[in-house]
Amino acid sequence: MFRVSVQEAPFDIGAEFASLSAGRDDIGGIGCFVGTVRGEVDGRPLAAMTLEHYPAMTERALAAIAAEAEARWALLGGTVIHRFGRLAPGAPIVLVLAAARHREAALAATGFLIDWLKTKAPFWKKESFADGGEAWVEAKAADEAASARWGDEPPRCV
Amino acid sequence: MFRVSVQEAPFDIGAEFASLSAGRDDIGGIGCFVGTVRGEVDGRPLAAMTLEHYPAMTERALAAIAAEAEARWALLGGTVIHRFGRLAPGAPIVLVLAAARHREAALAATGFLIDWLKTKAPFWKKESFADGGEAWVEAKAADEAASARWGDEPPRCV
Amino acid sequence: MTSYRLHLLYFAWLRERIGRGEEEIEVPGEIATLGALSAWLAARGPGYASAFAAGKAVRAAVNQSFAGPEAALGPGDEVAFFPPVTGG
Amino acid sequence: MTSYRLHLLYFAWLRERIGRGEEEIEVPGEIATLGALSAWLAARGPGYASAFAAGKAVRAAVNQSFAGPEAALGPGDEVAFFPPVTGG
Repeated sequence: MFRVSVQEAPFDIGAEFASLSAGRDDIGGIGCFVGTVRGEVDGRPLAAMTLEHYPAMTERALAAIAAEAEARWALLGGTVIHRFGRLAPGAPIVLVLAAARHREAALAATGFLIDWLKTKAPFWKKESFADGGEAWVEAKAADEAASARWGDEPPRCV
Repeated sequence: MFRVSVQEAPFDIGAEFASLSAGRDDIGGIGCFVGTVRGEVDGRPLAAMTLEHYPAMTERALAAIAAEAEARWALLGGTVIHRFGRLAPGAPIVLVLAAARHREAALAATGFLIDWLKTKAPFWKKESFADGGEAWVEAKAADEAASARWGDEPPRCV
Repeated sequence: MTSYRLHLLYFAWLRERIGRGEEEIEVPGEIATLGALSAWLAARGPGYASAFAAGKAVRAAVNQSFAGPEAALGPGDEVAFFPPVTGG
Repeated sequence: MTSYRLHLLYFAWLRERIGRGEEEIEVPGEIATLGALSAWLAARGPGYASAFAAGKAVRAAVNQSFAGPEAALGPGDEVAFFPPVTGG
């Protein structure tokens, strides 16, 4: 089972590891990824990154991505936490944990989860630069390609 | 730069993440793997796993593995902690962290590090079963294959 | 064919161009798909025209599931329009 | 050729079979490689014979670096023998 959370507050990485593995001895490995806000974009200093999301859909989308990971690998549990709101440079944005008997499944599922989060979770990032400018982050072709290597169909425009 | 530690004591996963990213805003992603002691082997309950190592060589071997990861990927830092001594089922054995600007390098380096630790760090695991039996863990062909996909030469017998 | 009501949501730069994040709207009955709806919305005014301008990658969800232009719409549906997602 | 001293270390089941974890040893000068040393050690007694028995995968390090059978040895070297590693 996955724990999924969409939240404005920071997450506690150590507590999430502890909660995932508490009282268990069937786990052999836990893969993890933490994404953080970088302080500059192409050399232009960033003041903050603001994440907007689609509240009625977001948790459901994260749960669907987690369910897909559980269908593809024999996982013993996992965690997906995605933050929204205004985040300072250096702040953590997203946490993925995937536990399995063996490391191959744990690490593959970790990579899959973050790749699909990039293309299938309804979040939008806006960059607020130190010089006062603002810009919505554009989706990257590399992220679509990373997501597509797991076999999903590409998103369609209307 | 990597922090490398060979220790009997448990590690604090949250503190290691915090220490790796403290005061920085150039990191975009941190990949992580934690390996833990499973409570049974082919259905036979385990009382403990004891890790022996080669003290004069171990830290140097871990540093060499970390240096290889830094040569292969543009990492912004990382951590390798490997425990030794007698560990109970559920206990963490090894922690790998790899920080980079982008997730691809962080996750690839994490996978590389744990694969090479399995075949190139001088540790030997002994299983102590609940029924009183003991057995040295045998190296797995799958681990040699996982290590070899990163292009290392196979270890030679004397 | 009678008209029907939809609940519309806009996110990110679509929200900014249209000038609101959500609205209830009465849609002509012949607007039966997501593709037809986005074309119809584009003609509602300059903000909408800018949001749904040709060449812009606009994506959508119907009742909180991603959907393509041929997706069917019906009374009471929640329809969201947004740019390609950039989370993670 | 004169004999020379080596510092030997044994780990895991090699340590258990040989009955000690380390020893200082005087080696004949003609034993010039790791491969020759392991063959020479195997003839020292039943524990050594069992540790270095044919068919067993024994690996080694010279001065804390993994080394193969052709590795050269010299006075004062630290030589470790052990099974394939199983850490991680």
